[in-house]
Amino acid sequence: MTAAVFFGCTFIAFGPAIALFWFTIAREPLRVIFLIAGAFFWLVSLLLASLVWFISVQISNKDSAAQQKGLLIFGVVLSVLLQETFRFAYYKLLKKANEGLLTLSQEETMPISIRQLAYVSGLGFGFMSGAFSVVNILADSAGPGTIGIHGDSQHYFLSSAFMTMAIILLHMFWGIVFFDGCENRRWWAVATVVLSHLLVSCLTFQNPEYVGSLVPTYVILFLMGVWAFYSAGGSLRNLKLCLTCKDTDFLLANHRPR
Amino acid sequence: MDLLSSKWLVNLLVCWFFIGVGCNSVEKKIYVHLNYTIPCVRLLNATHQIGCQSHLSGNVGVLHVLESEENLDWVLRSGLNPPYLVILESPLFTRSIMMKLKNGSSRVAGVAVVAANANPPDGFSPHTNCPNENTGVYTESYDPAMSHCNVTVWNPLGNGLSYEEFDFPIFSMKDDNDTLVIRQCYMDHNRAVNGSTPQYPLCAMQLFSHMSAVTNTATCMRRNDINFSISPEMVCDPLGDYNVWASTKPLNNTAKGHKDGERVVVAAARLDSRSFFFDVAPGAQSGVSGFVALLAAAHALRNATQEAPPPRNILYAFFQGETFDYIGSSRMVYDMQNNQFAVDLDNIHSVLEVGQVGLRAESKLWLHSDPVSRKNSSVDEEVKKLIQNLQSAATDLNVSAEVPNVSQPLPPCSFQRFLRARPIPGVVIEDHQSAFTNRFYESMYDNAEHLNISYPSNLTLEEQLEFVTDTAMALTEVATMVARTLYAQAGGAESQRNNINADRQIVTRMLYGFLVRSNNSWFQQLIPSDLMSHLTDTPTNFYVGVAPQTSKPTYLVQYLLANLTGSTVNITQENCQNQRESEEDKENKHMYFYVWAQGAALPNSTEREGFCTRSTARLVKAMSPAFDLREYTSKDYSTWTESRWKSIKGRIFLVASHELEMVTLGVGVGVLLTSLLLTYFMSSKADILFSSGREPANATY
Amino acid sequence: MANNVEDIENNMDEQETNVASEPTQQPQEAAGTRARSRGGSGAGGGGGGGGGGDGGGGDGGGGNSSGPEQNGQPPTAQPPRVVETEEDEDEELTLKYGAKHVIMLFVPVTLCMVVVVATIKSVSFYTQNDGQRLIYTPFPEDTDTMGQRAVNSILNATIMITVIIVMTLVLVLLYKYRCYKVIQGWLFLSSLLLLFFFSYIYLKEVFKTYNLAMDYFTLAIIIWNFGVVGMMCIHWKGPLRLQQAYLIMISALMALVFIKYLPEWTAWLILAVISVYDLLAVLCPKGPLRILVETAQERNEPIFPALIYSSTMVWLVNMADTEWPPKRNSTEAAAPQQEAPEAVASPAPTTLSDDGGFNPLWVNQQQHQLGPLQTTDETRREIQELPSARPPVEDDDEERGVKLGLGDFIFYSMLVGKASATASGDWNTTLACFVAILIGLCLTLLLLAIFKKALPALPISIFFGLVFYFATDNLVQPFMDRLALHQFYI
Amino acid sequence: MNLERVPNEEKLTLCRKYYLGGFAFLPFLWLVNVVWFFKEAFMKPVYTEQLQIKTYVKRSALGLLFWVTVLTTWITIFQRFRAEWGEVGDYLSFTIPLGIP
Repeated sequence: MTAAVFFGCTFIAFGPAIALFWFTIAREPLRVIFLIAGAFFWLVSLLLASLVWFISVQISNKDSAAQQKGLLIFGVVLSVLLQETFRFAYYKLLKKANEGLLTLSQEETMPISIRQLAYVSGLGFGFMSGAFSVVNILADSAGPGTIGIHGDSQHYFLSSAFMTMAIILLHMFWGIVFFDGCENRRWWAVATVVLSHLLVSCLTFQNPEYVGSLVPTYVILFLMGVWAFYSAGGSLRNLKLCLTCKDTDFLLANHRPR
Repeated sequence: MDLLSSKWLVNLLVCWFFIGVGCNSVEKKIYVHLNYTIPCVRLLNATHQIGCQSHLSGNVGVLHVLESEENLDWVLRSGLNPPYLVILESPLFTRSIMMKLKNGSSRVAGVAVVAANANPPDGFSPHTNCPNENTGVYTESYDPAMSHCNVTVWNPLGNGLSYEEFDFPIFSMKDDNDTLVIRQCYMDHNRAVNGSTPQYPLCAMQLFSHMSAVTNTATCMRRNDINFSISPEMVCDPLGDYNVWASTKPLNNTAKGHKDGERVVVAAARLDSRSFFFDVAPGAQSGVSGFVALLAAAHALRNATQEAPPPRNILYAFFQGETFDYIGSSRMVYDMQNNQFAVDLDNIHSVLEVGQVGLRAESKLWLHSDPVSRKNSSVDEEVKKLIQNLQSAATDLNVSAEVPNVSQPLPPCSFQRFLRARPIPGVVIEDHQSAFTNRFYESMYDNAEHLNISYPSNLTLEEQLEFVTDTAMALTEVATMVARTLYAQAGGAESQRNNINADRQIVTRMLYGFLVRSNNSWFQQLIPSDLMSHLTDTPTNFYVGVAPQTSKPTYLVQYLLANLTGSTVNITQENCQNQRESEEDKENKHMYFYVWAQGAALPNSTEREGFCTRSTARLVKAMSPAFDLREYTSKDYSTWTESRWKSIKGRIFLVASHELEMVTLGVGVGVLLTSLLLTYFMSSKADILFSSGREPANATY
Repeated sequence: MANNVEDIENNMDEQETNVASEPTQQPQEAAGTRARSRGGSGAGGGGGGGGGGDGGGGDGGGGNSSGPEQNGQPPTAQPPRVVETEEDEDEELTLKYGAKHVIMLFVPVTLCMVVVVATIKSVSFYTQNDGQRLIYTPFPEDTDTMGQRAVNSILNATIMITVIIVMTLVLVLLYKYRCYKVIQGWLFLSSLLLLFFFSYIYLKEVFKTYNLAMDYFTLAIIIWNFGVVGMMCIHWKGPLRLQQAYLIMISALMALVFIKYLPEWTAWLILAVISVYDLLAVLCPKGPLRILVETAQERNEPIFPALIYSSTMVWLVNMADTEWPPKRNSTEAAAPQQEAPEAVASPAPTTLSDDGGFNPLWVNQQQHQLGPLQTTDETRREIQELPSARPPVEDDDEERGVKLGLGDFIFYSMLVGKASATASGDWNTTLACFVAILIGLCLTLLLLAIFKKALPALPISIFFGLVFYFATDNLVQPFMDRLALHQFYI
Repeated sequence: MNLERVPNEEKLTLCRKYYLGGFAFLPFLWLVNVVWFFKEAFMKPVYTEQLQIKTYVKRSALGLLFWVTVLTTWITIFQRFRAEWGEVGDYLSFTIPLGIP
């Protein structure tokens, strides 16, 4: 019966990502490739981070719990910074690639615009980080047992799923804002992305007080969403436009600009 | 566990696989694996299957600690979230409760019995009240009046629980941290406080003991055979082991069959025992008391038989698997009939069997004999002589040997299998007149405590080993009596009799070694070094095990017998281990058995100086003839087989409420659908939404 | 022509080297080079090339608007765009079609891996070692000392590789001296055994795992049907989808057998060594496979047929929908051959593109087949299904699609499967290997598009795969495990 | 191969071969035949061979149906009575489940 939990958590965690992939990525071979490339970049960043963490753990003394936890926090911060660095590297790379294409085709449109790249790569990052953080938990959620015999909260699975969803979407938005910032040389935007990423990760330090971590995360998610929406060229006018020409759920509409 | 090596290999593999699948920290947050669990496994015979069985994927049930029998109603009727996994205190592990659970098994996922630290005051025997009813001598044809324990019900306390079949797993758990965790978990989550129904999440338990064999021996042996594949998969193995035997005068073991002019007095005892659970079979009274006495007697006879050898030979036989329809004795008789044994039935002069002699009411021993065969006058003569020998041997000891009512049949004993072959004079020494004095026959309580073997708390292990208990004294007397009787039976001179005395120290050590801890300095001296791993700090388990392997008690008894009856010879280790006295010696291995015992540890050093013992102690296969004859539905031979299994384990965890699960699923589906809708809308409208940019941002073309 | 090939090789090599260092450079450079080469051909190509460009453009419009699965929608949908920006459409066409090819390989490779991983996770038979080994890996690995184990695994790997090399040579010789019959018969038998015997074992284990009863009658029907239809689809005529499904299944079965019977270290070693061998055999001037290709070329006959995963349906359909006059009549031979190359994004003149576009793939198949080929009979079979993949009278367009040797499928799935089997039940490792392999495949195909030249498909992917397996299993997994324990997110 | 590019008569022969092949205890072949030629038989504009293709497809469908029924009945019978048949059941069995009769 815990298959219910498994599917529930899977849908929560990956539902939006799957939907986005299905409708906007899957049909476009190039986007799929760039998505996977993004995932790959994220993977490399994680690899470096955990390498550093591993070494530091080896040289630290294993039995002091406090020190271990400190190292873990250090590892988290480090990996966040590395992720953003690799995001930048990826941006540079894509930029070059597209310029190369641009020089060839005589006029300025390229097969895939830098915004789409931003979106796609962001989603790629999101997919991978989401998968890595939750896939083992999902595997265990298939039961028969649930968390809590040692006194942990029994909402562990649910909260993990929601956190993962937030992370995936956030990565997407960060990707857009980040690339946009780089495009227009708005470095403060880039800085904000890094900081918000750090903030979100640090918020999760207070788990299992889920209220303390989930609520602010979703606030940030919302704000980033709006920002990404605008930086992706959306505007209230457009929103009204497409809502008037066909009305759909308004509240959700400006929640995610993809 | 050595007797199961092959099976345990499989278990290891599979367990490794299971553990390997989930050893991450989240898994640790969810599950607590139980370390010390003893299952009840499935056994099969010609017609039935007995024991327990779980589903392939284990049985999951909500924990319920049963306080009293009335409390059963919660499990079987009123409880709101079945199935339940019932935790029983051992006092509640009774037939009535178990039967109720069995009948309500739709609501019972399994049972876990918390092993008791003290034996129950009133007896408990999960065995049948007429042990080995159908394979003894008293069949309808032999004497209708005595068949099926018509005259005497030997084990009145027997409730036959061990011979029931349960379709849920039943585990026994030591009363330790595991059970503490379980109780805690139950108290925290499942306790129904003053009638209120307990709230989710509830504490649940999962037990794995899936058995491969099914229906009966014929079926499972057939399935063993028709398994032609790359990796044939065995389903069950016949029960069996090895009998241990020795003789005072060496017998040529290579020349089988009748030995002319050889008269043999057989002194028999049984080695094995069982209980409801798989590998707890202490068998103190039912097995150990008897064969320890016989071992001591053999030791007492060593010098006498060497200085003044009596005309007749004495053959000590220790039978394995007697609990399961006389596997050992029936096999030996079968071998004698078919000239597969060093002697045959014609060589047998008489039989003296030592049964349960551990608990003598006012130090009485009862000499049981078979009324039917005594109708034959010559046999009757011999029996009378034997009884007379016994009684005279008992006179100057603190033992009174008495004869029960003549019309009373024999109690369950190996001697019955000899009688089944032909009328042979013989007597069975027991400590009970009619029904067993053993209140824990074939149960897990038949342990040292049952024999009142206890040690002052302030003793070291070595001191305990040497500490002479009253039981040891009593058994020593029995042993002395047996020894003197045997000597007389063998035709030894009266004069020798009084210097035949059993050594109480030996008896003490053996009791300690078999009932308390086999890993003691004395046993370590007497066994070869490669068996050290078999010695444990726990009581020996006397469950017979499956055929090809040799179980720990068999080894121990063989080497004890070798050292107690044999003599130390001065030959090299290599020759000793090659069963010869010198390089060109070819003969002695037919007559003798050589053991290189590793000897006592030298003071303040680890290596020991070994020595070679020459004796006649040998092993002979104890597997029911039914499996050689491939008569899996045989009526007169044991057909017991033990099922194989892949994994035996248990774990406890919490289960979430159905509502929570459904909510999770609902939310998930909701999120999925919403995002699908929304994304579709967005991507279709993308060019309008993001039209401020020069080109459509990420619309599909 | 010849020296052209030469210098392609050279810079090919340096490509290979820096793939390792910064893989990420590849896509961009790839695109660049590809475009350049195309420009050159466009200049040289003249009218024919131009016409080709047109056709490609219109076709591209169709292909664009459609996923690989559904046939392109009628051209009417897109005419304006096609007309207005023809050049750049054309430009991105090459890119997009390259991409499409990559995707069309991603899907089957992913499917194969999914099948293998699912089996590994559910059927314990393929993970528990019951002491059985292939005769090619005679040395046991359950030794007490690490060193001994290492030595044994090295020995095993050497044996296997030598066997592989020998068999490769045999194959080349057979081909050189035109013993087609031998090869054919060999192939037939091998595919027979693969389809019947392995599926038999697989079924047995599945039923055992789920503790189901199955009778011989039903079993016979199932196996018989599966096997015979498989033979028909592979060796004769059958629906393309079905054929593809069969090829995927075969490689999955093969990979499972390897996973079960190769000891752990040996498996990793073999993966590493085989990709190196792959590299050499294809790229060395005297590499056996290279010789094979060249003989085939100078004989000017389709290279020694291989068991290949072919994804060409889409192209044919697109053409069919764009309704070219020459389509239906019997003289189509010329026309489609002209058009097809563009569609396949190998813009050079037809003949060239034949060499460049397709041989590489065959070659890949080649030596991947060769890889497993000798290792076990079964492998041999599947290795050389090759001929069957292209039915005798099959139209040339069938060859225009992207094709990947089953050997690649097998070794990719083997890596991922081994990862999921040995990585202490950790899914992250499996994921990491999966992504790494896909990226490697991407790079390979991009390189392929740059140098119209036979490229080995194993080295990059397997290299990434191995790196990420060990890294994830030893470094990332504990890290992520700790994070999951404290519920930290990064 | 794909049917678009095959001339009609070849389609017909192919369909016939598949249909005939099905008689060698190959219901799966019939299934393939039905699925593969369904469009040819019922969707495409009429052409000369279509009629025969139709009949072959229909017959294949019938054969398939027959096989499905036979197999399902047999399997249900076997699963139901396997235990009762005892020895025979075991010898008929390719895999015997463990722990259940």
